[in-house]
Amino acid sequence: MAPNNGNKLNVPAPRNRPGEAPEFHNLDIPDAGAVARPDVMMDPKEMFGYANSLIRVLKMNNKAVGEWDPGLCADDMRKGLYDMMTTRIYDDRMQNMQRVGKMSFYMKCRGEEAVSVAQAMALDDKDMLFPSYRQQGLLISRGRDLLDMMNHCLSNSKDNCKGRQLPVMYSWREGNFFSISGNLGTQFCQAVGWAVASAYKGEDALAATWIGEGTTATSDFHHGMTFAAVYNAPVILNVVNNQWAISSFQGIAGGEKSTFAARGVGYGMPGLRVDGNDFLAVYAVTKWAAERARNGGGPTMIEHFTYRADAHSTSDDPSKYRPEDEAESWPLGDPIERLKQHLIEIGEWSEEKHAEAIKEITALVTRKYKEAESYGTLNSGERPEVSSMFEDIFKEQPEHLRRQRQKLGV
Amino acid sequence: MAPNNGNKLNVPAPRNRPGEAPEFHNLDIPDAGAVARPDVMMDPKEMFGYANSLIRVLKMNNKAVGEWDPGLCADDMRKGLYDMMTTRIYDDRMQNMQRVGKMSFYMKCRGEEAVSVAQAMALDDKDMLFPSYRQQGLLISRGRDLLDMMNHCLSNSKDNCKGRQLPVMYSWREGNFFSISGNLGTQFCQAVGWAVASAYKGEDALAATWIGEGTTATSDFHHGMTFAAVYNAPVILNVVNNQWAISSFQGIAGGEKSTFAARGVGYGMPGLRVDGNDFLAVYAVTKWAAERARNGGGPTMIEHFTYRADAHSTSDDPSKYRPEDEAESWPLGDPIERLKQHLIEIGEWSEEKHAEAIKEITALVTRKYKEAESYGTLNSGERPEVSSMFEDIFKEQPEHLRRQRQKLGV
Amino acid sequence: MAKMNMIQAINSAHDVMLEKDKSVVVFGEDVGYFGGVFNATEGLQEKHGIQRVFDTPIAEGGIIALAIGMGVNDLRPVTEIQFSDYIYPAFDQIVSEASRLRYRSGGEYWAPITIRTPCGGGIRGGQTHSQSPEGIFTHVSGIKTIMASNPYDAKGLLISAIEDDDPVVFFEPKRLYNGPFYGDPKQPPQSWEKHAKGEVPDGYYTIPIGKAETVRVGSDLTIVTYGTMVHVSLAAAEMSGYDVEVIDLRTLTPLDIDHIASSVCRTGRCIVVHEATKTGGFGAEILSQIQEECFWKLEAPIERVAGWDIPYPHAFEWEYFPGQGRVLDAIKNVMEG
Amino acid sequence: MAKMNMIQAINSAHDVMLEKDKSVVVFGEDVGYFGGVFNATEGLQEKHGIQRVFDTPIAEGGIIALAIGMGVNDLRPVTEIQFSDYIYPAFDQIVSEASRLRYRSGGEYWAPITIRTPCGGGIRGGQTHSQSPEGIFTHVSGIKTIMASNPYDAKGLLISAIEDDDPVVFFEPKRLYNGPFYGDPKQPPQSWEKHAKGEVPDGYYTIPIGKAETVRVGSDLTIVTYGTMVHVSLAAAEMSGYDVEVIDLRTLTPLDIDHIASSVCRTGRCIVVHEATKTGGFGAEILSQIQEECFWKLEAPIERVAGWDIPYPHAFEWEYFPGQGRVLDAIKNVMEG
Ligand SMILES: Cc1ncc(C[n+]2csc(CCOP(=O)(O)OP(=O)(O)O)c2C)c(N)n1
Ligand SMILES: Cc1ncc(C[n+]2csc(CCOP(=O)(O)OP(=O)(O)O)c2C)c(N)n1
Ligand SMILES: [Mg+2]
Ligand SMILES: [Mg+2]
Repeated sequence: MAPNNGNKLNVPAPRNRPGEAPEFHNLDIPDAGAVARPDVMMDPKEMFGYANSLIRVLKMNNKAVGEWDPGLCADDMRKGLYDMMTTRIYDDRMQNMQRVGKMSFYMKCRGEEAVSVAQAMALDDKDMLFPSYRQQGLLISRGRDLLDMMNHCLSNSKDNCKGRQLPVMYSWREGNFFSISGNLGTQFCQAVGWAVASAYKGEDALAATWIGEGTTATSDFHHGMTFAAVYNAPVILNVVNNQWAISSFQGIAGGEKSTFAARGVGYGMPGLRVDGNDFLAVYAVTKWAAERARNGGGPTMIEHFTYRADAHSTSDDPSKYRPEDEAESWPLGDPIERLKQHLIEIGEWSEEKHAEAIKEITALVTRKYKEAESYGTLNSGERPEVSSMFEDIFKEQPEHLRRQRQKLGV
Repeated sequence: MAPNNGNKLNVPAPRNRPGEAPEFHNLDIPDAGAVARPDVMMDPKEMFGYANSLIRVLKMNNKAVGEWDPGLCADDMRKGLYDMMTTRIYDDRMQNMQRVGKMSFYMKCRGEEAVSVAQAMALDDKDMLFPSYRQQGLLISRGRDLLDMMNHCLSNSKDNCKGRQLPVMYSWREGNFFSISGNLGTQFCQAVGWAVASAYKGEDALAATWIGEGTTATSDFHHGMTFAAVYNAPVILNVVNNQWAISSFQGIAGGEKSTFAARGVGYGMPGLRVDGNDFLAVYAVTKWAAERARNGGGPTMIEHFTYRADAHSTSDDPSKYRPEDEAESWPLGDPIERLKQHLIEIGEWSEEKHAEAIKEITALVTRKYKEAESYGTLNSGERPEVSSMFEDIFKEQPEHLRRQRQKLGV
Repeated sequence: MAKMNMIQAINSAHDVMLEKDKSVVVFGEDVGYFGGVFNATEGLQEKHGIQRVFDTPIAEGGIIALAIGMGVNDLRPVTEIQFSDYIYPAFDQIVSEASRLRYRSGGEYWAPITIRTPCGGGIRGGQTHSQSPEGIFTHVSGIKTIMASNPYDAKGLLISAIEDDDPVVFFEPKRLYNGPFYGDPKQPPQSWEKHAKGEVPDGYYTIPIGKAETVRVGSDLTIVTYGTMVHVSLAAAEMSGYDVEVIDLRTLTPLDIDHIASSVCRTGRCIVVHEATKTGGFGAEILSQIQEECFWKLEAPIERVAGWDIPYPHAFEWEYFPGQGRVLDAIKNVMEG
Repeated sequence: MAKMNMIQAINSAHDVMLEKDKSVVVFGEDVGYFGGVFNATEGLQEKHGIQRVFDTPIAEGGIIALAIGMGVNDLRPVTEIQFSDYIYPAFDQIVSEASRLRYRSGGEYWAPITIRTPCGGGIRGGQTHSQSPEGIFTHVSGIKTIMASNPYDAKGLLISAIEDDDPVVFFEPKRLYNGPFYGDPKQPPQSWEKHAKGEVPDGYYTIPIGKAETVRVGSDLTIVTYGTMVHVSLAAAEMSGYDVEVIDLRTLTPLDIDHIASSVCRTGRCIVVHEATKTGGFGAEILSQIQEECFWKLEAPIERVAGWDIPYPHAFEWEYFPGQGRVLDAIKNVMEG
């Protein structure tokens, strides 16, 4: 054996760091419409190619093309656009309110709105959602009152999580939206459990779950994939590849060696890779996966190829670890802008209507926020009852917690 | 959406259970020599096919064929045969000794001898081994004294593990053989860490690790695969698919949905699938993977397709969960028998020599066992010093353990 | 009423609940066709079907995550972790998820799951088949922890656990599966046949979670213990010549401190006994609460008898195990100073 | 000598050891280019290279497994678990592997690894960024557990931990990173500038593992505590009007019981204070050992002041946190009965 010169420690690093120009020309992006739509019951062994391609519907000339075009009516697309806009305006407002100290923390999903909004629309209301912290669009698309969302973020007297959770860790049982965990990934295999129970009961509902590409390294990802494959669970396993995990680029999660969608094929399930900033494409692959699951075809893994256009959260500053203008350089554009232009292109929307909608949504968000504030914020006004912090440890309060509560005098 | 009739809970079950005839005609087994040998630096994306095929060298007519034939000299093959035979005879003896109460527990590797023996031979002595409990052939091939192995299994006064471990949980620092854990899978990502350190130091040594197909479901498997891919670690990640995990067939680990080798491709590393009962094929794929790693090509995952021909351990009875004659029906035969016939075929071995070798090994094992027993067994004779049980918790014994030892009066 | 050993009693608890409630499902490694490595689920797949009693991949974290998700979808999962030494890969799902789901969601979701797991030594299992990790779970709010010491309690408590809407970790001292164990490995193995607690109703009954039981009444000294050590303590009490009271906790958390305190305040002396390693074990919590409640009544320091602070060594099992001798020594110490 | 806050001191410990020993490598989530979410490793990658200070995938179990393997191959890995709330996925690798490797291999292999992890509340982190899980690790044989309460100790202990050939879990109370915290969130934030322990040598020095420190001498009562609660206890001691002795454990296990016992045997009264939830916390072990060692000298029951047995609730952080008031109440109780 020749003396080793190949063997040295490789630590992946992104192409560009602050002060450098962003470069995305290494990305291999097929044209919209280039990828065929397979039969929903296709054998995953035949589907390795899908994991290494990118499903796209909206061309850069704003036309919808190819087999994956879901053929949505204009009303549905307008609802999608409106919900994405609401998500973004809501996010901006909440982030501002965090900046002025009304809440402790906030996380935006700018640039990723299509993932949650299009998927919520492609699923049935009875389908159970196990999201991470960056899918607020699911709530908005399913019609949760913004007031309730704000009450939670403010940890105020009307917070349905009773002031126990960090902002954005929503829970909404009525809307079949699972309680968000601060621990990354833990919901992934829980979603599979929910889906297995649905199958056990012979019900038609499926589960969908979301994690970030960074979170694919957790054990929960592997357990979710394994258990879903073994029990052929009716579940959609979404990986939102927004290129970043706080300060770590996707290569640190293994993204330089293969696509995340390819993981799916390794477990024997379809791994679809989709342009996550293309509302129509996300909608279409979700429909495909849901139909497959409901027909007994089991799980599908979807990689949403997108970009986290803002900071990770209010606790970090991305200009410390990536080129300042990387977000604007993202070659797949902005999901809201792209759907808007498509609707304009087909004569179903206009700049005026868009400006009008922004105004309307902004007014709504402002009104809701005012009302929410009247129920308290983290630092002033009403909070949930202090004594409630000793509740819900168990269904019934045990004696030692009653005594601890008494000791605190509440 | 049509009413759901596809969606029901699928729990995989093996084709045959006790009382039924074993059926293996569903296995899709390519001919020996049918699979091409790719360049060692081939892009894993191009290698999905290897994960779904089966690399074989020894034809059923006992000839070695195809590009994967490693061209071993007869001496090497005879060493391999001899070591596999030693492994089997050693196993049989130890199991018998367990049956008569000389030790608490034993685990054989019958049918899987080629995996460990051929791999040990294909690796360099400086390469570090992180095995599971079913690769005793590694020790034998690397020349560990059977006496030391037995001393450990008997937990006697010369047990280098000082009576702390269950039998078969060997450790052999001198032989670059890591301490075996009773916890499944935990060594998988540790091996990656060792390999990363080797690369960090710019050294030439690589790591190799083994787990069962059942253990691929553990989080450690996923971590090992992910970290190996990310840091391009010089490591060989072996999955020994012996079809069973105690009473659970490989479908419970996901084997019905894809091969285990396919997992590798999902992480962006080569996933080679090899006939684990074919000594020459196992040797050849290991050489390929080692060469790749030493050239800076990073990790390779190897699925060894084999069959656990005996019970899981002395604690279970396989006739309770699988057809009694399944082992004999395994279509890929027995690794010892196949290498023996090949050597005979090429005129380098004979039935007489084989019988002679069995006699010789049996005598050696008997002699070694007699000596080992003279140093004590679990239930009689010498043991390690009782006070030693308070040592090695830390490098230096802390005060509280000194006091506990005194309390016990030792 | 039937004679049952502890495995049969546990098996029967499953069977009764599978019969009674279609939402009960049972799974874990090798629990399906094979019936579990200790036979706790033997025959249940055949009787109740493969969809209700089934094998899982070897991924303890996945097993518990699956259970949580199924629980959220209205089932009542009963899981087996093959050895409690292997519960650590599931630790995050138990501690971060099951235990806090009801809390974090403001009561919207919860995890009505049961996690059965054989624990303890005395079967030559070495350092990875002998542990008693209950102390780690007793520190976690939102989990109930149980350890039964006999067939009757095991069945009644397991049914309660399955019906409980909160997560329960249910420890089974495997040394007791086939018979009571009084701490002397040289004695011939005992069976549950002749033991009063080997008398087990065939059908449904429950034992309330959170209630300790006084299994021997005495006035000199109170031994607080659970699991295998109940029997060892009883044997030592018998041999000691003192009038020793023995309390079997049965439920560790929530702890029945009132029951314990009223005994210790009466006897004025106390020993806490468990098999788990001493430092940071649940014995420390029991001792602390007794000290807090009964300080002015104590006539001697409370002692702890526990496993040494080392892994369970294969060849020195009986030097590790806190046997009758060590309990006896402690009784003498506490009585005679 | 320089003025350093706790982050700078920890950063400096890394820097010194990276400089001194080529076998030291530092890794964890976001610790590389970014320098860690609390900046503990800021600038180290630039200075020492990407092969020595690097980012990892988000898999705490993988991080520790990697460290163990590297340690076996003669390196000295220093890892960061971003929040101690996220240490549970690594629990199996820590408890089943790192802690028992030396033992199970008869001394052939060991895991010379350091696991740093920010812990504790008081920064509005809610239930998943505020936990103090040290009590779980103190029950595990084969791990050393440390929690420093100031910059000087943090640097000296971290260097000792890195040089130690056994696995060390090194807890950093994040509330103390920027300054001492006396338990009253309404007071303006303090800095380490004016604190004696903010004076930190630039170079190499060590503080021995396993040694407690008396940080306030007194004769009426002993408070045994660690981490953030050292400062809260000092403030309460000051306000109490009693002559209170305060001991900062610094190392939790192995516990410096002789140091503690000699104090409590002298004062006759004791309070154990920690931020972690009470039941099964490390306070129970401390209390138990003191009771065992000092029983005949105790003039009042030992009290525990600790977090309530609930997750750390976001909106009720200060009702949860065991502040000065609760320590004061306990002092009064113990002194006045
Ligand atoms: C188990 C665990 N480890 C670490 C963290 C800290 N953390 C929070 S978010 C995050 C990055 C997640 O990145 P990714 O999965 O890509 O999701 P994204 O934020 O991009 O949506 C990390 C490391 C955590 N919350 N849980
Ligand atoms: C973490 C963990 N879970 C469960 C077990 C119990 N156990 C020991 S061997 C085994 C089956 C392993 O099967 P496989 O990985 O296929 O390896 P094989 O025995 O076939 O070589 C199980 C479940 C264990 N040792 N560790
Ligand atoms: Mg991301
Ligand atoms: Mg197997």
